[in-house]
Amino acid sequence: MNDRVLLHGNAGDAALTDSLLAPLWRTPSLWWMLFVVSCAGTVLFVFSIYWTIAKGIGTWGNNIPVAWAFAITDFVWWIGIGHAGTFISAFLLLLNQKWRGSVNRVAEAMTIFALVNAAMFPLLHLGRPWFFYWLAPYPATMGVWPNFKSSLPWDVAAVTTYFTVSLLFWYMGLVPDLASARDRAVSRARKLAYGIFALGWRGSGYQWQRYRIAYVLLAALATPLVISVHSVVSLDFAIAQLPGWHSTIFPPYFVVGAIYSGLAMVLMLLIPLRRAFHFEDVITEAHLDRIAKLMLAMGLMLAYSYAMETFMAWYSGDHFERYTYLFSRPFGPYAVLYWIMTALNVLTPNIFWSRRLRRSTPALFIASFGILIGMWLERFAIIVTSLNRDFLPSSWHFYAPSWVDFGLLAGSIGLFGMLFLLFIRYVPTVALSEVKRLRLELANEAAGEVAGA
Amino acid sequence: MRDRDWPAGSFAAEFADANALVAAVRSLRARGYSGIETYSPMPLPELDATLRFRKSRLPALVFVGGVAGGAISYFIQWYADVYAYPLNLGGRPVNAVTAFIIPTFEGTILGAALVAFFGLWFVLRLPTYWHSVFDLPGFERATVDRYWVAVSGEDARAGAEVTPNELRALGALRVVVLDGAEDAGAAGGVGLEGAR
Amino acid sequence: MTDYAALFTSAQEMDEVSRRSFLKLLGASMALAGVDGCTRMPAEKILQYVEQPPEVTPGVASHYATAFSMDGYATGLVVDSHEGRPTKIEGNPLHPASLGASTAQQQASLLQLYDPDRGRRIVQDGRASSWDAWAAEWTPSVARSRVGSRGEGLHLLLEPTSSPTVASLLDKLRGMYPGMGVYFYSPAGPATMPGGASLAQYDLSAADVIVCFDADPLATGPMSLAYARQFADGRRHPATRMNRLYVAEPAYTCTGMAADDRLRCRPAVVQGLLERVYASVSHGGASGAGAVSSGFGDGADAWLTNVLADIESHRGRVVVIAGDRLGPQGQALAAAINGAIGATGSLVWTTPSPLLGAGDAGSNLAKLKEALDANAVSSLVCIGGNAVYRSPGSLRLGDGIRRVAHSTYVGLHADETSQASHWYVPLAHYLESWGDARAYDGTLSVVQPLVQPLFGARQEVEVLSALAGEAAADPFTVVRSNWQSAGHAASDDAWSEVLRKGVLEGSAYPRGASGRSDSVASAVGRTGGPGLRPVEDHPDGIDVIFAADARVHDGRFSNTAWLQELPDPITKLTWGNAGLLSPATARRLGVATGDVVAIERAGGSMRIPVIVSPGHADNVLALSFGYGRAGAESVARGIGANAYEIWPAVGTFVATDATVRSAGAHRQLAITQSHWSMDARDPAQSLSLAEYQRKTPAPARKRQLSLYQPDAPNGVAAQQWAMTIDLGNCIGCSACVVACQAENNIPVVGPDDVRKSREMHWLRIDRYLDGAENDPAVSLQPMLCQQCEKAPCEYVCPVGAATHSADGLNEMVYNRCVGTRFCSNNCPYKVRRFNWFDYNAELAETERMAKNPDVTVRERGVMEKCTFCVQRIREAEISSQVDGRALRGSEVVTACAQACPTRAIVFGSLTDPGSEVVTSRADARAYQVLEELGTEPRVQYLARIRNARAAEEQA
Amino acid sequence: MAQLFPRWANVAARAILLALLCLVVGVPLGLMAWVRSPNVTSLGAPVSQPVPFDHVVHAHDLQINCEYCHATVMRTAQASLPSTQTCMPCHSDTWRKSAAFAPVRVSLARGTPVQWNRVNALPDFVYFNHSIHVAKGVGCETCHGRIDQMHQVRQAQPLTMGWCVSCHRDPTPILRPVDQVTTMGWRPPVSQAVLGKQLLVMNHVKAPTDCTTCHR
Repeated sequence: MNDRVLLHGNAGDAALTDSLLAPLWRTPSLWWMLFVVSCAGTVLFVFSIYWTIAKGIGTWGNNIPVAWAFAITDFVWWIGIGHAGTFISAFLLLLNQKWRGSVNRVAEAMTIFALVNAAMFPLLHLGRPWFFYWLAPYPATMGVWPNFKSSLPWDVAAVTTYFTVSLLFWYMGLVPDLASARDRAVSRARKLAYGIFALGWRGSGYQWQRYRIAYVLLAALATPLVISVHSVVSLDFAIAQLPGWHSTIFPPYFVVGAIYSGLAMVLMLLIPLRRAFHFEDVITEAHLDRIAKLMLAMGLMLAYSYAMETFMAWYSGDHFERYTYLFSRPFGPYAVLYWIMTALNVLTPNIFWSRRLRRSTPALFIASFGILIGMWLERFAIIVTSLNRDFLPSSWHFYAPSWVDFGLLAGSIGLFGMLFLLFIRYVPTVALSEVKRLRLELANEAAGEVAGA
Repeated sequence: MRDRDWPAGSFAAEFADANALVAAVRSLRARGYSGIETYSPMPLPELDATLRFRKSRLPALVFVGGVAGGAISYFIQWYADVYAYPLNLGGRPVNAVTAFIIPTFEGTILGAALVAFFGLWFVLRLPTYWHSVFDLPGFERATVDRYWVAVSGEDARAGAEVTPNELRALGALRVVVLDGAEDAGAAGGVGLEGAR
Repeated sequence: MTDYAALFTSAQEMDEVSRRSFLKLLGASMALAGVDGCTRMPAEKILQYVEQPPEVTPGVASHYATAFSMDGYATGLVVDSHEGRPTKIEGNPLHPASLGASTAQQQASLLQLYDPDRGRRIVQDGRASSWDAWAAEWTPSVARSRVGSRGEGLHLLLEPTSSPTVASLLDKLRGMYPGMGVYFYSPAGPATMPGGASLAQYDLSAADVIVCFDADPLATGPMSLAYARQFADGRRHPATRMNRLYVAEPAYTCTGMAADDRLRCRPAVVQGLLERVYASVSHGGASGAGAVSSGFGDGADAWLTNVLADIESHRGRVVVIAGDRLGPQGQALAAAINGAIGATGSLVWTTPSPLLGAGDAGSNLAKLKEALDANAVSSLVCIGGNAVYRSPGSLRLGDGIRRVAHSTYVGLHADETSQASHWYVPLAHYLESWGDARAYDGTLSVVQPLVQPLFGARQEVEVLSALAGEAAADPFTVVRSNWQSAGHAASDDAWSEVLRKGVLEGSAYPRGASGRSDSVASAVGRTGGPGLRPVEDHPDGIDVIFAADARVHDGRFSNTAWLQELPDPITKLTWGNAGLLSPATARRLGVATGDVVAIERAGGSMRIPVIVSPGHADNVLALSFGYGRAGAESVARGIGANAYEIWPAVGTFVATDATVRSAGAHRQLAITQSHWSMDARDPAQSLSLAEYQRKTPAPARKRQLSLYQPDAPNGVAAQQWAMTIDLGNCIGCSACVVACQAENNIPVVGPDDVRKSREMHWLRIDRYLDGAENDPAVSLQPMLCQQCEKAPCEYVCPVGAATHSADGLNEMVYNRCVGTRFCSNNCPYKVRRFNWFDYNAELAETERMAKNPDVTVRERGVMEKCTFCVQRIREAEISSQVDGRALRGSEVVTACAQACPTRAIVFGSLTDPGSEVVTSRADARAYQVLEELGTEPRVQYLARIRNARAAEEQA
Repeated sequence: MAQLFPRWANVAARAILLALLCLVVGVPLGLMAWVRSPNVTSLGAPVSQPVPFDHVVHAHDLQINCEYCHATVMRTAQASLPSTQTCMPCHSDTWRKSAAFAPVRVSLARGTPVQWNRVNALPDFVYFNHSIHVAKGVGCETCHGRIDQMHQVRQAQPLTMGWCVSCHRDPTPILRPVDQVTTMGWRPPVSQAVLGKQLLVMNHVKAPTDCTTCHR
């Protein structure tokens, strides 16, 4: 039973609260180091963006036929990462998985920051970003409107909705904890700051009761988004007739991949976090174990998807499909990346059959890192290796990224890191009330068992 | 009477842990108290029955919000692509229902979610930055590890002689009598939600 | 000037100017030109073209007939002009060398007019000078003192010319300087050959069999447009008539790509085969019976056997053509063969050469070189031609000219020759000049200017008159009076008629008799023409062969960006030249495409990257002239390698004494097509004649099964535009590509972006090579927007910038485009282009003047693609509506269709019964590319027929 | 525990939230209103010209036909501005000496055109053609307003794409007999509803709404 324990130690609620709010009051030097690094990354991001907008998309490696490349790969990658948050908090809430309480805040925050990045790439990707608002339906003097038969307006709708709902969900979950922070803060400034965002929360029975209703409702609404968002993203490709894109398997395949990469990112954030701020009591091996199991499941589903799309390409008998899946990807100009991708995404998760590795933080950390790379490569494979050799051999051409492409990718990671560091520095990183509630229930359970015994 | 600015002569008692509070509230109720409200750092579903909240209208509102969101988004698409400027795009039909489903779905979710979020704050009348319970000594621990119960001074059953003793008997660490004087003419923004 | 009429135009112009943003700069460029446009335009002298093409709204663009000369021969053109700016060049249907078509170079000569690098001022020894100062130094009274009593110190070097006016001016000069030397030179022109006094003329349309020995009649030479048309007419409707084309050549030419039976072989083998053919036809009929042994290997035997058999079976309807590389002996042999097989008279005849000094060995560059070496030249005037760069490096012509005390170079650019001369005088472009010229068949045309010289340059006539002491002579008067004195178009009406039509009717030379058989005796027996050693002498030696480049010719267009970026018809190489090698030879030398080889000859050496070209003859390295420039031209400088450096001698196009080895370096070439096999996808279909005759026309195509019930919100229009492209008649000359670029303001992106596959051409010519690497089947396919009825690009555009019009056009709305590029991803033909940068930002003001005001200049970040020249369609619609008549589909011609020499591209409306687009759809050759995708293209292709005798025998 | 916020904070907070709401809704609405305002469409602003040419005098008082000056309007895309010489027949004596007429005299003497200021400007990617509109019975007045009542010409219509398309969708309300296009203040003899439909058929008016009708 011990290995299932979701909470260690039995310090009082006050002690627990303080230990979980500790990051808000004192900053380890490690934080500063990481912060400086991620700020540097952000600067690179900003400069790459400036360069792109000042000179044009030509500063990237894109060409005809490969009109989409790095930026869209990054976009899909970040969106995918953004899936774990809602999955963990909303999905598991509905499934009444108590263990989510320790990790959902981090996951949600990660979701939001990932989406901030993701949302930026389609905009940058436009040839004339200053006209981005033409994708929104509004009564223009031109009298023309967006075309809702295209999957790109769907994308706009899906991503904005997902971002909004995630943000609302995150904030709603935060309010009681912000109140705790308000009441725990020492400096008046902090008190006021948290006080303002806590909206004057008092924790009255009535507030809690209505709050629970609303929170579950929001969770129930967010859950279908987990499925829909990446399904819609996948339609950006699936509604095209390009071999390698035009595939009915895409929506589930993308969703699985998204959650897969998202969980990997969650682990990459949680593992250092619990170490740095001694959250081991709250974020226990049991949590990591569960996430690892989820990743294993997702990884297997993904492997199945790979197998299926390849099989279907062969089974279709279509020359172009077969060429893309059976030749261009495995043996074409990008074959190396393809095989690295397959190895990372298909083989890596199988280490999680071992219970020991599921609980070994180094193993989890390295595996997650590998999977994140693998998932980026998967999107690259889907986009670039489909485009660079399509129907007419005359238009086939190799694609090579420019420094700006790499700058944007690295920079977005920097921005993500910066936002996340600020988050753990200023926002309660663990859902206090939920953990306390969990403690109470576990305690009562134990008491009950004792009584029963 | 629930969680408004408390009238003069109301009582508030602090408890050390959740189970004590739950027990106390249940017994108060058993003794016929009605104007009761609790304050806790965590939700206490156990007390839902005891405190007899009115059924929430939020789910209904959210449903309406969802329907409205969906309707609006389909209408926008229909207006834009079918009515305002129909175009022949790749020989596809102008009223492409199959295609319009997706933004409609997203609109539904968005509408519902917005209602659920803002609806909650409206129902709870938040933000409310000033509230009389914040005057209670040591109330700052109500969001950390202490559990409060408040009994309205207007409750027929309440009385300065009996109530504090009863609360202490139930294990209250301390009982405070809310001094109504400063509450005179309390900001009326807070309504009488959830009365029986 | 106080001319009210001119004021009127000018006011209109200012209105027009303020109307188009890119024309705002026109104001500036007019300032640069001196005064505003109208006063620069000699309005009182030029007249409108009589047969105004119907697709143009009267009053918007005007059309003027003029003539373009290359290597001395004229091609008649019709030039569109907007508010006094020439904006587009078309062929003159009335001119025998054009027949309404035009070449890529003629199209691009428009941009050459506006080239900002053109010389802008007269320079003496690096110091700015003036026309008067120059004229003062060269006026007879002054010049005599230094050129001797008979003027033997004075030498003139001109480009080959057929201009009667120039001739008369030269006579005038000879009157003053009886001893002066006059030389005509251009590297690619046959004029420099002795015996060039009479020219062979062909009528390919009547020929059943055409046998080309290293000749490229369809795409090079002064009559290529006419020959291409004739060739195409012989196979336009294969069901009724299908000619057969044999080619034996070392390196692919457009003619070779169009051949039904092609043999790759070394130049000496070509010569040998020609002799074998002569041998067998000269004594009685060709031994058509049974196989022949040529002694050049099996491939050659088979080819020769087929040729002889066909000569036998088609007597009188066979033409044999020998290329310049074979030299005069080769020409003579071909003439003799034609005589022997009864082609002479009907299919082949001769005319006197219209070139001045044709056949006169005394007017060769070599003679000038002798004079220079003998220091017999005190004064030298070179007009055009940049001979210093374009002559064999071993000639060291530059050093010779530097030694001349008084030298002048009159040229379009300050180039290598001007660097060697004391004086430089900017030469006016032909679109800025008065003059006249004869076509290959002698037809006489007037060259009339469309604008006054933009950079204050001087016309050839002015310069020659100045040498004769008349520095102030008005070119128009000189030409006009010369015509009058010559008795051409004496009356003003007749003159106007010539200006209107662009040709002097009946001025073609009469057909001469057989010609040249006299010299055959001398030719036969001797093996090898100039520089042709028999193969057995050096079996493993590498023949280096030279030719004018298909794009920049001999270098005269090397500063014209449209041509620099035009993919080479054979290699699809842009921005540079390369040495072509066969796969086997490349393996032997250990080089691959892009690797640099070093070529050494006694005469000199050079380094150049190679391209491995399937179907290329082994042990042959093919080079093209025109690159590796060192002049003041910013576009050309540093592009490619200079093949003149190792060019053995004028008139010799083969060097057998070169050593070639890998130089160990590699360059990334800017090639637009990286994959050359069709990979069993068969976008460019072909079949044998027998298969075609068996094939029945496909039944009218039913709509693809579709989940959608398509409805047309904009209704259905009276016209339904469509195009048919006959792959059997596409020879890959690429005139359409440049015509499209000129018509639609398509920007040039430069070599770096071409390497990144970002070229902007709306119309490209795909070239596929399938089958054996030594004898591949070549497929050419003009690929442009297919104007799909179910366009995949349209429904994916989020802002509706790609839409479908009621008349079946796939519309691209630049000003709505936000640049998601989804349309390109979803286009199976990849014909959409994206403005990766602001490609129009760096344009010089003059270059902006070349823009077509009827087409939007696209900004950075928007997609663009072929529009079926919608601006022409809409203008035709409007003009017909204004005139209150119905529009006929045949009234509209797209730029590509108009330029195409073979009429392989046909445009029209599907609602126009009997029109060629409609009838062609019923042809059994008709198909649509990637039909199975259900895109329902409006562009239809006719499969190419490979009419090889072998296939016929199998059938 | 002491109150963290003063009592008025409750009201203040609600007020601020309300303000934010107004901003979120108001800003887009404001922008949409602004782009439709004359500041953007430059509707109705009189444009001063180098020569104080008065259309009321010429078009109304003297009843000079539009075509006399805008000569190519029936044949080509541009209506075109008159050449200086167009003014001469009448102005050879009248107004010759006046200062206002100086630019014309200069233009005549120097051979440089008078630089008029554009009143009705379209973007460069719009290819408007006067001749076809006139040929189909769209009056000058329809787009340019009562020129004969403008001392200084001003833009009479917004010239937005929406405005163009509205007519192309249904031209009947503005169609008039072709011989009446230059008439100012023309009134339909019968009800426009009836006449418009007749003219639509009679003159084969198409008025397409394809994108390439105007954008090429």
